Amino acid sequence: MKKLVNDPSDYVDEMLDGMLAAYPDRLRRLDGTKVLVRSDAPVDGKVGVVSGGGSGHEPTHAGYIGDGMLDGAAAGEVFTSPTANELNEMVQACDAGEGVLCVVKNYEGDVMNFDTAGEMAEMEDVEVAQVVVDDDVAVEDSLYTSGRRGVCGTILVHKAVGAKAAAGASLEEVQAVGEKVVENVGTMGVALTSCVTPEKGEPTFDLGEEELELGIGIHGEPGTERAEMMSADEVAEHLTEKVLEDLDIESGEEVVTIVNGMGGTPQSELFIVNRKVQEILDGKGVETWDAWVGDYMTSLDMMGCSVTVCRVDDELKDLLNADADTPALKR
Amino acid sequence: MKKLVNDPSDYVDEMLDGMLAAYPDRLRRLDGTKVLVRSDAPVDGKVGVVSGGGSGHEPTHAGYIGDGMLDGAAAGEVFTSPTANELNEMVQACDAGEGVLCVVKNYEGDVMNFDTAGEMAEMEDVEVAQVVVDDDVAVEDSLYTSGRRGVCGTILVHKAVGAKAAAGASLEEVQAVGEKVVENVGTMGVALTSCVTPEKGEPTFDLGEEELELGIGIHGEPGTERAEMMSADEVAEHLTEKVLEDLDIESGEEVVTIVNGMGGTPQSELFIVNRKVQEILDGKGVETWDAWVGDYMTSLDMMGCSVTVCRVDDELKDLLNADADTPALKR
Amino acid sequence: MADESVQREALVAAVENVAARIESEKSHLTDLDSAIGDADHGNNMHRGFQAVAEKTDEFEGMDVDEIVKTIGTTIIGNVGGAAGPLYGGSIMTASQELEGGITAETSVAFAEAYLEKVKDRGDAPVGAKTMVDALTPAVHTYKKSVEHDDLPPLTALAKAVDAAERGVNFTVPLRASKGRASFLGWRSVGHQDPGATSTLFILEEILDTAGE
Amino acid sequence: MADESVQREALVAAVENVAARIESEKSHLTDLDSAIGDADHGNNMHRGFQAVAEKTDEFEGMDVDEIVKTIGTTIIGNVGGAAGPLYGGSIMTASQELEGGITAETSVAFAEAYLEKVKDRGDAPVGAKTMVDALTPAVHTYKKSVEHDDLPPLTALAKAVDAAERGVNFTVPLRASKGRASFLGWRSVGHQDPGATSTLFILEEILDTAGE
Ligand SMILES: Nc1ncnc2c1ncn2[C@@H]1O[C@H](COP(=O)(O)OP(=O)(O)O)[C@@H](O)[C@H]1O
Ligand SMILES: Nc1ncnc2c1ncn2[C@@H]1O[C@H](COP(=O)(O)OP(=O)(O)O)[C@@H](O)[C@H]1O
Ligand SMILES: [Mg+2]
Ligand SMILES: [Mg+2]
Ligand SMILES: [Mg+2]
Ligand SMILES: [Mg+2]
Repeated sequence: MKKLVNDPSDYVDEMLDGMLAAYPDRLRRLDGTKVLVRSDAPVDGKVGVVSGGGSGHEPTHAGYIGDGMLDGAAAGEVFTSPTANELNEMVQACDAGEGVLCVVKNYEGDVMNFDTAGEMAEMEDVEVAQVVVDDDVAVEDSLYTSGRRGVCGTILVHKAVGAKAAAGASLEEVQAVGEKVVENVGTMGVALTSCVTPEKGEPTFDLGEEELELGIGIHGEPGTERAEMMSADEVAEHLTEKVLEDLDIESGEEVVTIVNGMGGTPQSELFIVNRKVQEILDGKGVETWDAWVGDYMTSLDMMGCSVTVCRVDDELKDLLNADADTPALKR
Repeated sequence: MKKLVNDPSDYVDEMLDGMLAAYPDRLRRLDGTKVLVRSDAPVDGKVGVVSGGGSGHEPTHAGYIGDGMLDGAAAGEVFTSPTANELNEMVQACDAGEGVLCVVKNYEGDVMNFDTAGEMAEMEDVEVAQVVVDDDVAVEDSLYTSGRRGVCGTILVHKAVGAKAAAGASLEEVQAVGEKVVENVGTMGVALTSCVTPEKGEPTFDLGEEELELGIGIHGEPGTERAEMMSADEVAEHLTEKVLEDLDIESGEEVVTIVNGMGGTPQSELFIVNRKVQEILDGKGVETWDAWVGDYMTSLDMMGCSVTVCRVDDELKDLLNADADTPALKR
Repeated sequence: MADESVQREALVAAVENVAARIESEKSHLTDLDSAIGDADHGNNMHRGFQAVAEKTDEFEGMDVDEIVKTIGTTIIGNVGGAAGPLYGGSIMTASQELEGGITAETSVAFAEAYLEKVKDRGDAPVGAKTMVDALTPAVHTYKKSVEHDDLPPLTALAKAVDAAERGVNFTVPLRASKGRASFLGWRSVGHQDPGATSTLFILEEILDTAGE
Repeated sequence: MADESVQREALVAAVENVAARIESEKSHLTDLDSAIGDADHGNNMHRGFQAVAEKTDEFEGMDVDEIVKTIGTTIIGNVGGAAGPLYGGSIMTASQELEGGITAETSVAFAEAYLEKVKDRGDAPVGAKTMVDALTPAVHTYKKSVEHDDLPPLTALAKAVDAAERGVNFTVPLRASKGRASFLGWRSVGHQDPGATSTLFILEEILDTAGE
């Protein structure tokens, strides 16, 4: 296993300690948990905004803690939702009396644990609301699935709801903004290699030299389809067309795009993909208001990328542009 | 070859187009070159600060173009210094009459091409100065080598000289600050895998499942020593001790550290390494004034990391903390 | 009906046996989850039952239902993922049925309540390729054997284990419609569900312990 | 001495032959550079000589020294890395010696100036495991053969090629003290220097062209 790791069962714990060592003034760890919060949480007079989920998606989640984004982030084991107990502790630590919004990615584990945590927190008189993100257009939302997965679009939700909360909005208003993003965002991903989890130490799936997986999530699970290796342009086309079609984006509309790296792919390749994504949008008369390129929501060391498109209006533009000061994202 | 790439010979060209598509307001490409400059270059009344070198180190170099850092960056082919002609065009485009500082990494190709470019630019009456960065402590600076390599410490030089120039200092003063960083910075790196260049399409060197390379540079070249796979803590110890010894850092001194990813290593592992680096410094009574963790100077998709330590005084602290607004680094 | 301290000892033995079994099947379960999920089910279950096994000292002096509840909350507090709330939450809720100790009657009530809660939490029907597919035939068989056929609980449990095994096999040819495997669409067909498998392992160990 | 247009044609032929040779040796050179450098020497040389080959149309009507100078500047403008300034800059500077055309005498002067410039730019002594190790014996042998032994240039060139080959072989057992290979320390011993190798290939093609 080619990893900078000690005992694999200490992976998340040591990662969090390393983050704290890097940002001692910004972050604080709740005793005995894998929850990080802003060092000044709860922030007086502000709705709390929290997120969380399995680890392995860095900088998600804790990298987005800070002014204008998250107040807290709970880290589960690699690719495993945090427990309801820890989520509950996080919610309580981030409540300043204005309530707490939980940004949840649509996985049954995450949803069930956040649900339970919400019930626990409400018993302690904390007002809790949820936004469930399900932006992955690869999976059909039908009777035959547990719905769509929450993937890279979650970052835009973090940014928008964080900015809304920072502006002093109510819990209901913050939640509404999150839902607006969810309604307007779509993502599709591709893997060129599987990832290796520290506990397993081997690739989650095998992929031949000349193959790739389309429609992957962010947990090293196989995708919806295996295909022959494609060029960067073909990949960009495949992902972008599928997302645009799903969102029904039309000429003249404004969007923000993310070309997101899965962890093992160098930035240079993401820019090569971004070039084509923007060419496609241009060709359709869709206007890119802002283009993000980088590792925002990863799958450990997986090679590959995802393309996210989100329709924006003036409110979302203001919120996405608003000040943010976190380890992984500054505006 | 597991890469998001079209024709490998278009790699750098398409990467630059993708960057421009992401930052159309910030960046501008000099016609017919692989040089990117600030869209408002040359900046009136300010010493120009430029850098450049082979591609494959993203976000270095163009990712650091912007307020408070670089005015221009020349991209060579992958791992190949840009030509003197293009470096000369960059220097001229970034000169507002106050002169231009070139930040050069110590490789014979880079040095020779920057030298020639400097001569060309001076013939056009541009005042040119250089800072040559050679922070890699793995290589002995002796008769038996062409000196030490310039690696991740270069980013601190970019930041410090960029801030100094933004503050209105003269070319000589800007250069002096660069040299101060160079005198106080050291770096040592390790590779867990080789990288794959798009043109070659295969690993530059072979490394067994249970091996790593110590003392690597950033061009996929083999390191100074091959060793058995180590734990994250052992790697951190090995790298940090070597750098501290070389710099002769003592208890009570203040430093900034960088745990830099080589491109293929996920952030979580960098934080695990950072944890140990800070533990070691703590144990020695060295005070970490600031700890950077991330992909700053990469080798395409190589797995591995480097540890940089730089002694700081009040001047350097101010400069490293000063505002910067670039795609890859904001302060 | 055995007295409380015998039941307590049996519970401790069951916990230890289940924990040991999960430990030895850890990578097997994770491999099953690699194929159609995210390669963590073995680790999740292992983490949970290790935590439970470490708590057995505290069981001394607790009532049986309290012990079972503690097992549930310990799983909730240590597992996470889908397995945490499904196993832990359902054990916790169903533990109420064991007030006054384990009898043939309360064990059936526990089993029914447990199944009910899993379905309630996870919203998975039979045939969605989840642990429900192992659990449902096991619980049905257990109830029928005890209540209608008047079989002794141990015999009924053996039949339930057999039923669970058929359930596990039944998951193989199905397309998943719940859980992570559902994201794979038709590609999930041909793979065995990890959660159904761990359910079977647990039942097997309970049977073994009860037989001793 | 042949007239200008014959020399021009010979230069074009040489350029084409060198470009073709470099193309066919591209991955060989890159492989050599993989072992002790950064795996780009083949691509660098290829990019440079492709660019030169595409310029041959412009040679029509140029003097020989101008043509050679253009070859040098084209390499400078297209190669980058260490090879760009070393090959390109030295060809450019040495081209001055060819004013008035290529004769036995001017070719020796060119060779000497070229070697001088490479050593000047790169600061590498003989034995540093660089192109200098192929170049030095080749230039020494050529000069001695022409000036002292009065051999015809073609024979002298053949001897020079032979000398260059020994130089290439000589680089194998050396520890590098210049160029990227020097970063490897003792690990560079046992590997052949890419730049010395490309120098040999170029000389071989010049010899072949001159022989025709
Ligand atoms: N909605 C659901 N209802 C019932 N069981 C489910 C549901 N979702 C998942 N499961 C079960 O959980 C198992 C996976 O557990 P685990 O891998 O520990 O969690 P996660 O899926 O969060 O990684 C599946 O094999 C399946 O049996
Ligand atoms: N200082 C030097 N003097 C002479 N030749 C050198 C020097 N440095 C490098 N070389 C030659 O250049 C070759 C490498 O060229 P190339 O790979 O194209 O450039 P780079 O080293 O910049 O990647 C080496 O094999 C060596 O022969
Ligand atoms: Mg999981
Ligand atoms: Mg090179
Ligand atoms: Mg799982
Ligand atoms: Mg090279």
